[in-house]
Amino acid sequence: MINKIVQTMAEAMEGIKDGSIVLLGGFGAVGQPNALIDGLIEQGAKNLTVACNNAGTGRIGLARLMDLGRVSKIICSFPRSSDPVVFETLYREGKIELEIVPQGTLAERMRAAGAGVPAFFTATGVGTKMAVGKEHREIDGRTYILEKALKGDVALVEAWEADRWGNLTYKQAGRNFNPVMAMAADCTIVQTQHVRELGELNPDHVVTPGIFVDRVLHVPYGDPSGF
Amino acid sequence: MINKIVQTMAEAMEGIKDGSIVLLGGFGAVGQPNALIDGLIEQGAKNLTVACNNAGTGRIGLARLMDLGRVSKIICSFPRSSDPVVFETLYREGKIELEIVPQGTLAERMRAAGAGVPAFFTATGVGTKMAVGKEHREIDGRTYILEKALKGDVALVEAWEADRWGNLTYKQAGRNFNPVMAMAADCTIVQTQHVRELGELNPDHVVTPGIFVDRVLHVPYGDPSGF
Amino acid sequence: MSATTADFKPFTRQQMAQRAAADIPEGWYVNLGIGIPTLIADFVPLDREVIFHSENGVLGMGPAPEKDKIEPWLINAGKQYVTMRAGGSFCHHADSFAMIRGHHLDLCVLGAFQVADNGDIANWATSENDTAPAVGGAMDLAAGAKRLWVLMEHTTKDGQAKLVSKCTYPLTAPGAVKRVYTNLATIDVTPRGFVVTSMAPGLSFDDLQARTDAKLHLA
Amino acid sequence: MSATTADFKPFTRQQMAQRAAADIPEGWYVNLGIGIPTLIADFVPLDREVIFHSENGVLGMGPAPEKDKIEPWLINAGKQYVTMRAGGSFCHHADSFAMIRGHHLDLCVLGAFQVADNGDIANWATSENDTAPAVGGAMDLAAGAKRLWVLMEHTTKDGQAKLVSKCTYPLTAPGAVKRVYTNLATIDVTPRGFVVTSMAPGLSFDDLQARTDAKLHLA
Repeated sequence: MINKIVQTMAEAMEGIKDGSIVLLGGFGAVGQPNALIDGLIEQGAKNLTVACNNAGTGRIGLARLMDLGRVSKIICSFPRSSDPVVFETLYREGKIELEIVPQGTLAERMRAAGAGVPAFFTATGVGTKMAVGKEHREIDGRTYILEKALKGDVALVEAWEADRWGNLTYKQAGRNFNPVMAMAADCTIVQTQHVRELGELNPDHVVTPGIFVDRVLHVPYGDPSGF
Repeated sequence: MINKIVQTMAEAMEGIKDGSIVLLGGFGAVGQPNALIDGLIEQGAKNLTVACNNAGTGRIGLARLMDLGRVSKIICSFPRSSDPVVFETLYREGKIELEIVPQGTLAERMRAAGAGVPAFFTATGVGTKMAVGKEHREIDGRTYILEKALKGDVALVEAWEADRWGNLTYKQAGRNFNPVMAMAADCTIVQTQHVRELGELNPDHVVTPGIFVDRVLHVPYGDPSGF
Repeated sequence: MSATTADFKPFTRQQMAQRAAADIPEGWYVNLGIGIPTLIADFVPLDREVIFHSENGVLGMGPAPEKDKIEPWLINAGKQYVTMRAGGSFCHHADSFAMIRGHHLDLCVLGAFQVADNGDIANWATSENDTAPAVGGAMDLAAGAKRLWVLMEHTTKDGQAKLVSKCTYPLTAPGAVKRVYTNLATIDVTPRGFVVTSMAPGLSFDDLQARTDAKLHLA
Repeated sequence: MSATTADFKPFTRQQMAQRAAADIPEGWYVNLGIGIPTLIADFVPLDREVIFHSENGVLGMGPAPEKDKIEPWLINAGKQYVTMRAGGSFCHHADSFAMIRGHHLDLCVLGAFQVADNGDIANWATSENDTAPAVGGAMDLAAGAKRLWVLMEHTTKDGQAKLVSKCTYPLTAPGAVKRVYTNLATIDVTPRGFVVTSMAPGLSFDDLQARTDAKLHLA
């Protein structure tokens, strides 16, 4: 019997190596896998590259992971989230590398990794600092730049419902980067608000099919506004 | 009030021009917009390029459109569907151009058009006839070829449910190429089994959001196995 | 801004938003940038159906919720709570940006630091050496939407022109802006350059030109 | 095939499928090509959970339906009616091929015209001048799945070798095949070339080599 549901955070985090590329789902506090981030803090992997829309808020979660010196590079679109004090301090001191990526390019680079596309052309960033050093090409009268796929070793994802095959649904804007990251990583680890029996999820309504999911941990934390 | 629901086939087909690139949804008989294809036959546009997984079956639908000499080129992955007599005759006589595209590349080229990606690299077809004349590139140790986006002037799509904003759901394997084609064409025309009131479709369950849809015609034809 | 040259009434932020809102026809798919552009939604009556999109996979947003009706999972790209209209839908980030980058949005309205009369926009970093500039979805929106409008003050707080002949701040996208709504005027970006289509009451064309770096034209 | 050299029993199609099925561990995501490979599903017991994928956006297929329980919208890539297991899901074609092309399938099993001992596979066209060859999803599957196995007769009906030192038919993908199940043997494709891991009862290695164009090795 396939059972991707793990019982402990230690099982969920098992084997995450130093130097991993970690994709962190969520947009703002919504759909953010807070428990898994705490699990990663506990687990101890260091020298991580983290891809996430923001660069952490306050001193908890991703900010705490950075504060502990465990993140060597962050790939994000918007490091100026509310209260990015930890990131800004580390960045000013030269203790963290930053790769700024337009938000849509960030999403598309991960989707490309998940879909077997190693590189693609895009108009986003043409004529800006983002295009410096990148291959340019005119296609049908418009100029584009080449962007490469962004593949994760690990993705940490938050779902609304999950079953033992790893099928996932999301709630409202909690979907955001989560399904894209789930398909882009070698090992996708999910925290889910609800566990459903196999067959309870309508096959037409599954958003992330289990093929993209490796481990599921039940974390019924409730309301994201508390974070 | 936005109302994409049209009352007649003539309205649904209005303005389709000679020389258009027409994307035809469906896989086998499932999710195939049969009524709209008949509407296109009636409408009269000619010199069409049709992108579809197959090249028509028997003497109805797409096969009839070809038989009437209205299709100058077909882009498909599998021209040998069951009973492809019309296509094979035309092709043997040099009366129709054929572009064979691997099925996944076909889907990805249309998805790329819908997502603003003019070209992308893929491993599919490398080392085969499909790669002849295409740009090759080694990326991270593997060889890829460059494929271009495939954009439609018109997409004909079959849905299970639709509302007046053009939001769509699909039934089971009836989804197939339909959502991909819906996002890849300038004018997406839908035939739907069921019309729902605005707000009846759960926002978490909409598969094709109305932004990708221009016109909806209610065609409650029932069971695809009759075709 | 210096107010020495004339006795005129600049538009308030609400009026700026209202003017932009009046120009949005029913049926358009529209993304409103963080800041003043967000106000535009308040001036589109619900019975004129305009479909608002947010980068985080939300299509068909309605007005802000009443305090006791907040849905904690329902935020926009500015991390504000929003509501969903009947007919709205959710999608993931790659699909949401496919809408943007695939030219499916009829309109995006952004704020800006500078707009040049060739349509260049600078709205994400105020220096080439900005230590950690935050771009978010601005470059995707500017490059991808069918039309880009800008809603911004006509000058900086210390009177520097923001409508310029050449942007000095790092670009968000070249040649993208089609129209600018400021507190002083509405200005189209055309092959001729900036074309003024309306001005704040009491403001003369010369007054407006005096507050503008690039050359202005009359419609 | 000439049967003059030995008294042996070739595997039936069912036995070929059964042998391949026995080698598929629980939990794998598997795409079965049209034809003999489809039979494999019949030999995986339902309590060994193997998740079958079909190109047309179906993940988690079960056995063929009873005649009175056909779902008209539920077909596989071979256009046959199928059933859905609890835990199955539907997706669109681009997402379905993302599973294939993004290396998420553990295994694909295809039929073939020829397999070379460097792993080249030819299974879509029998001539360079084929007028209208039909490729379907074969190239995506061959290039994208983590493992490609081939299930085919060891020789053509008129005794031509299908396991060759170089494919003469147009390739589906170079260097893709990892294992071949034929009616005569199971053969791994390794850096050394073809390595025979089992043979039909009564068949000698020399008999097998005589029916094979490429050089065979013993495990």
